[in-house]
Amino acid sequence: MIKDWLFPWESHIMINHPLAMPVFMGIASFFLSIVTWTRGNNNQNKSKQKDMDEN
Amino acid sequence: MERISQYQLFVLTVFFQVGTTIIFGFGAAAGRDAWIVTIISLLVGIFVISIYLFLSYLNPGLTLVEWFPAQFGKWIGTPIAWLYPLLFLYEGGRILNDIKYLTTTIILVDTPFLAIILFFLLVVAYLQYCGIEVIARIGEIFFPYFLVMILGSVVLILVSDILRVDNLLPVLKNGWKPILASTFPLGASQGFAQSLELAMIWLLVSTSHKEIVKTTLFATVFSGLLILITVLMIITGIGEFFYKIESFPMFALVSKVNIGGIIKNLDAFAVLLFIISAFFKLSLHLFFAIRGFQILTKVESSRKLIIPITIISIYLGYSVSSNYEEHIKVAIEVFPYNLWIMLLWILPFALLIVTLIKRAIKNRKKEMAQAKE
Amino acid sequence: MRRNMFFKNTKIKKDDWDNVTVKVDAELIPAKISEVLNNIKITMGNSTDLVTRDFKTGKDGSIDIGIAYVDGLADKVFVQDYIIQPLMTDLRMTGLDIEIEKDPNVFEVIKNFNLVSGDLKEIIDLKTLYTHLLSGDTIVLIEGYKKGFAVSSQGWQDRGIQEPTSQTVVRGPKDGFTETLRTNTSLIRRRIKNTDLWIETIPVGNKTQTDVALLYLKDVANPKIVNEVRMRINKIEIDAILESGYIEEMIQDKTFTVFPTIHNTERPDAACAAILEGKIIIMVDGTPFVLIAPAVFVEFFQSSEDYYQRADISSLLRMLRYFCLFLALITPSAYIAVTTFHQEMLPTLLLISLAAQREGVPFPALIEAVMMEVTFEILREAGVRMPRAVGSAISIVGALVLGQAAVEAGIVSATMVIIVSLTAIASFVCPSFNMAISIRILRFVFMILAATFGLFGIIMGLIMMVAHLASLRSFGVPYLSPMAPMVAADQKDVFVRVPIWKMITRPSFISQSDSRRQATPSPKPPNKSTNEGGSQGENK
Amino acid sequence: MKINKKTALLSIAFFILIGLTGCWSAHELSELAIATGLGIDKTEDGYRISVQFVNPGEIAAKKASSGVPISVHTAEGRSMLEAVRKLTTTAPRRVYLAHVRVIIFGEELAKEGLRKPLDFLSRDHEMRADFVIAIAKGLKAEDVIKVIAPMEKVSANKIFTSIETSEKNWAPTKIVLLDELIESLVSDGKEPVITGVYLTGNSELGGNIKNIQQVNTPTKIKSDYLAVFKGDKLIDWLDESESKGFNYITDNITSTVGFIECEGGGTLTIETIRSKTKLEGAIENEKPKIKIYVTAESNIGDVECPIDLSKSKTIKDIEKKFNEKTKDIIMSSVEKAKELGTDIYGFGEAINRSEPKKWEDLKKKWDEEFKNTEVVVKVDLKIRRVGTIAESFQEEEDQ
Repeated sequence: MIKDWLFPWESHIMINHPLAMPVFMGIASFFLSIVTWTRGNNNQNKSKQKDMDEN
Repeated sequence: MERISQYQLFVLTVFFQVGTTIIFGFGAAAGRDAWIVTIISLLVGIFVISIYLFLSYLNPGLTLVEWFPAQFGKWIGTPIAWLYPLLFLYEGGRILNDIKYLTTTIILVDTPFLAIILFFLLVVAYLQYCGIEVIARIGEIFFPYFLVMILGSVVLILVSDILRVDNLLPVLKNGWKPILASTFPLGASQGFAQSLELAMIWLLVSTSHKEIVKTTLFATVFSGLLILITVLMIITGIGEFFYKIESFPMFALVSKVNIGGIIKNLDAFAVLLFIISAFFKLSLHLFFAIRGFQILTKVESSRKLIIPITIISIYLGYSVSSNYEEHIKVAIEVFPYNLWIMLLWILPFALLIVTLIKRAIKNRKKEMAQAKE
Repeated sequence: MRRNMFFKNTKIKKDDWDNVTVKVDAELIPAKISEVLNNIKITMGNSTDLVTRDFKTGKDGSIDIGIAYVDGLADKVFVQDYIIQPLMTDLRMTGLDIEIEKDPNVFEVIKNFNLVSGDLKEIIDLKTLYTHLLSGDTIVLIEGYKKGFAVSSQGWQDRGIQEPTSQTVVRGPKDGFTETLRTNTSLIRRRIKNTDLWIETIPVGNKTQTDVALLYLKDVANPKIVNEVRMRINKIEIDAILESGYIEEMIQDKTFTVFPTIHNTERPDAACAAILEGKIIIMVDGTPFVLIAPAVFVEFFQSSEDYYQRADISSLLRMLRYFCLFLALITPSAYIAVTTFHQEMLPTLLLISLAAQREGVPFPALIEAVMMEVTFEILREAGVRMPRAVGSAISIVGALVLGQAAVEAGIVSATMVIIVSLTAIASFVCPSFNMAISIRILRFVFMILAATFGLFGIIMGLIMMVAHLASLRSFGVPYLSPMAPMVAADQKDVFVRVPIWKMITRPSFISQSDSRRQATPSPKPPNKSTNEGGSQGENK
Repeated sequence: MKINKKTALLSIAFFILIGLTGCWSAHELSELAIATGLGIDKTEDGYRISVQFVNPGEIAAKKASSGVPISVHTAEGRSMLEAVRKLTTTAPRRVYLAHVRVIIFGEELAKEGLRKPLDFLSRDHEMRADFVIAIAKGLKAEDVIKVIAPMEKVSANKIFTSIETSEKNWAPTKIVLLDELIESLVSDGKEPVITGVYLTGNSELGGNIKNIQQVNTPTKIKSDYLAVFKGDKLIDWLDESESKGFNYITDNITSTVGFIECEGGGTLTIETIRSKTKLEGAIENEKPKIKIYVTAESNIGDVECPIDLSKSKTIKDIEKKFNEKTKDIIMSSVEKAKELGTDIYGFGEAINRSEPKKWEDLKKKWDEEFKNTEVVVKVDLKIRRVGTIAESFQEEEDQ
């Protein structure tokens, strides 16, 4: 059961538990937001697209 | 800062919107009325893309993933913004699966999935290193050939006399219900509302916002017409029954081309057409995903993210669907409902409302301040 | 990083050398002639082509004069007639001695009255003395003065202007560049009579001191690109420059690419056309091949003859070239892909006849193709290097032994021979030799891709190749312009060549300044009313 | 650093590719046994498949060779795939089915039903959909597959081209491709037909090389007659004239020849060069009604009776007569189909196109309704040319 919710992008889980994917994405994006929040305090001044100039 | 031109935006938009629909067909559930679905989807698509463009006007200088933190605030906006790169990744994985099934069913039957995915992603990763400018330039180079190939197949199909207009009749046999059902969310989202992703590159276009709006809408109409032409050709060419059951209807149509017994079996060329458009769609998905990750994690160089994202994509390409029937079932019955409705329709509309309200309040405050003075 | 370190190292070494050599070279010319001439002899190791001579002249032989030149570089007759003759005999006969009596500064008198030469330089140090001596000038020294003259007397044997061998045309000028820089610049000057044509010369090569000249049209060329080229050439630290290929490799934008990012030509008219488009010509003394920068992909498929033939014909020929590019690139790989992966694409009868041919061929299609292609490359390379007399033998061996006999022996199939010859011929259609080589190399990559993934591999290979091309730049100009990024106005000279009166502007991806090229109205027949009689007559 | 990473990526790519040259899906031409014809017969508990392979060396040989151009292998299996795979036990190389030109079903199998074997044919990726399907009339498919034909060394190709040319020039056959067959199998308003092939002469000799060493080959493959199906089961055959009527109705006539009798005896042959049929379905008075409009252009090709073609009235008369005659051909074909109770013309589909709502009720009892359907035929033939001689010289001879 737990396994079903760990890999929600797999097609059979998408079909059997359509809600698993949104829930997974929600949780994942919350955890990833922590990265944003913590890093945001460190280097707020840095411009976002600095590397884009490389090419 | 990389810049892309107006024409490049047009090309990328068309490639992105046409994407894989050209071979998988559009609105197949509506049978021979799929062309009506295409038209309605196009109209709805134009409407929703205009809203996205309006959102980018309201949030000047910000990309899609920055709209939400800007309007909803840091605490609510950031998690919402994170949903999008994840969606892009998942959709990239789906394209890889499309390619994997198509190539192994039709041209490379005994080749293992992994070899195809690796090879395909290798080229895509190389492109990610080259950057969006180069992706756009390749688009420019391939676009005329892409059009010529489509036009060429139209001509060949017309010449080999396999189209039967009778196949379109009777129109609207089962009424509007199945048509509307396959228009929303699938038809209007597939390609059209998906163009929300292009909000990641609207900023890079070196023209005014007005020109971006014009170009994007024109490109939408253009790709809508391309899809319409192919849908009409497929239905009149192979009939409703095969349109519904064929895994790759465009492929079935092209394989019927037979001119004097000499020019025939152009199946492989149909596959090439598909590979080119799928290739651009995948490259763009991954580019947007990498860009989104980079903006949100505030990593300085997106180059660092290319290898991890490519590895994730290899995994997704391998695991997103375990067989073709499930893959299609998810595409038609699950994925549009559980992800697209939320991410491509509800959230942008909510964002629009919030932005407008905030704007109104701001204006009111300004007026009051002015009145005080 | 690594590269920078490398440069640093050489810098230090070079400075060390400077410290040593400067001591010797910057030495001033001694007043005694014999000392100078000895110095020259010792420094040049008593080389046999060095001619030194001292003699006495003046009314009573009071003036000691020394002469040095390098035989073969200096024109012997010139030295005899215009330097030795006046100094030795005329000094007495023309009454110059009277002048000398008036003004005891012999040096000035000789300079003003005696040396019949347009190009005369005073030299005071030994370093310049050697530079002039080795450039073919004659050194004239006068006893008692710590300076001398360098009289321009260059006159070496050079190859006359001949028809270029590498880029031949049916219609168009038949002169080609030679090995002499000055001749080459004159060929350009004669065509572009404009003060805006600027020529800069930079000596490159610590040991060879080769002259490298930059030619550009001041108002048309993009100053940024000119600066960039100049900067890159100035950065070169090398002992010798023997051919423009040295320069090309050291100033190109990207090292790891099979595609040439700098164009070269042997034709003055092509060079002029490039200058007029705003490009920069880099000439190197000692080679007839001049470099054109920046270069874009499409240029390698343009021949100068395109502009001399009718526009419609040139356009067709140009499209044929692109088609041949495609053929040369993927014919063998397409054959491999179709016969080993997509047999269903072939008409049944063709398939059967192909199958019949491959009956008994022991190798898989890939091995067969690679084998034949490598054989062809060997033949081609042998044909280029062989003395001309043996050349025909090579072609007989190639065609008969390797082609026919191999097929009859059943080692390769006849179709493969056709494919390889078609590819070979198609690759020779490309007007630019270095682009043709790139294509030939890529062909092998495509064959491997085709053998692995069939048409899928080929198309992915093409995407990869286009991506690589699109990421290249030549002096900041995107390599695929004007196709990508697309510039609609510059399409007039890419796949088609529009009539010359339609080519109103210069290509904008190279330079935006002074972009208007011409304002000729489109040619029209004369007014009907004036020409009525004539046309009626013709109709009858 | 930038260059290094890209180069690294490229070189990794290259080495992977070198390593990948396992060429999973590659098959050298010399490893393939190219199948051109497939014969499928019924056995007690499955299928018997006979495959005609070409012998490339014999076919493409420049000199006249004495070897056989084709070879036939057979295998039996419970299912189609099993049988095909069992072929490998006798076939010298990998069986390659993409170039199959013709698939012949034995009559016995056709009577039992084609639906099952068709699934394999449409599912297999290697099969292209451009082969023609035929029924061996009164024979085993194997017997037809075995025959060597003169001129076309590959007899499967001969069957294909002869069905194709006779469809174009004579019109009693029809090229039925797989997708069309499947479509009419699943459609409610249309039943399939398939061209029949059969052998004339001694069928035993067909597989012998001697068959093509004689001027008048003892065994010939002939194709005409259309097999009429109900569902996926063969029920009867249309004769030549009925087949032609069928092709008129389904707008499948490119060119054909018909004749009329002259008043004074003798016949006049007319060549139809362009024909267009419009099929309209309607429901009148709660009854299905089909209107067939045929328009065609014809030439007079052969006059074997005293008649003066220079008069415009004569031409009119001929046109009228020929119209009647064509109408009869069409009606007799329809009558036959009604008699058999199978809608091979797609009348049901025509009604579905014009009256989709009413068709929904009708289709349940279509088999019965079809028999009662009123069919109206309107033929409009125009004679465009009378040939290079206007007046026939027959007249004088007769007098």
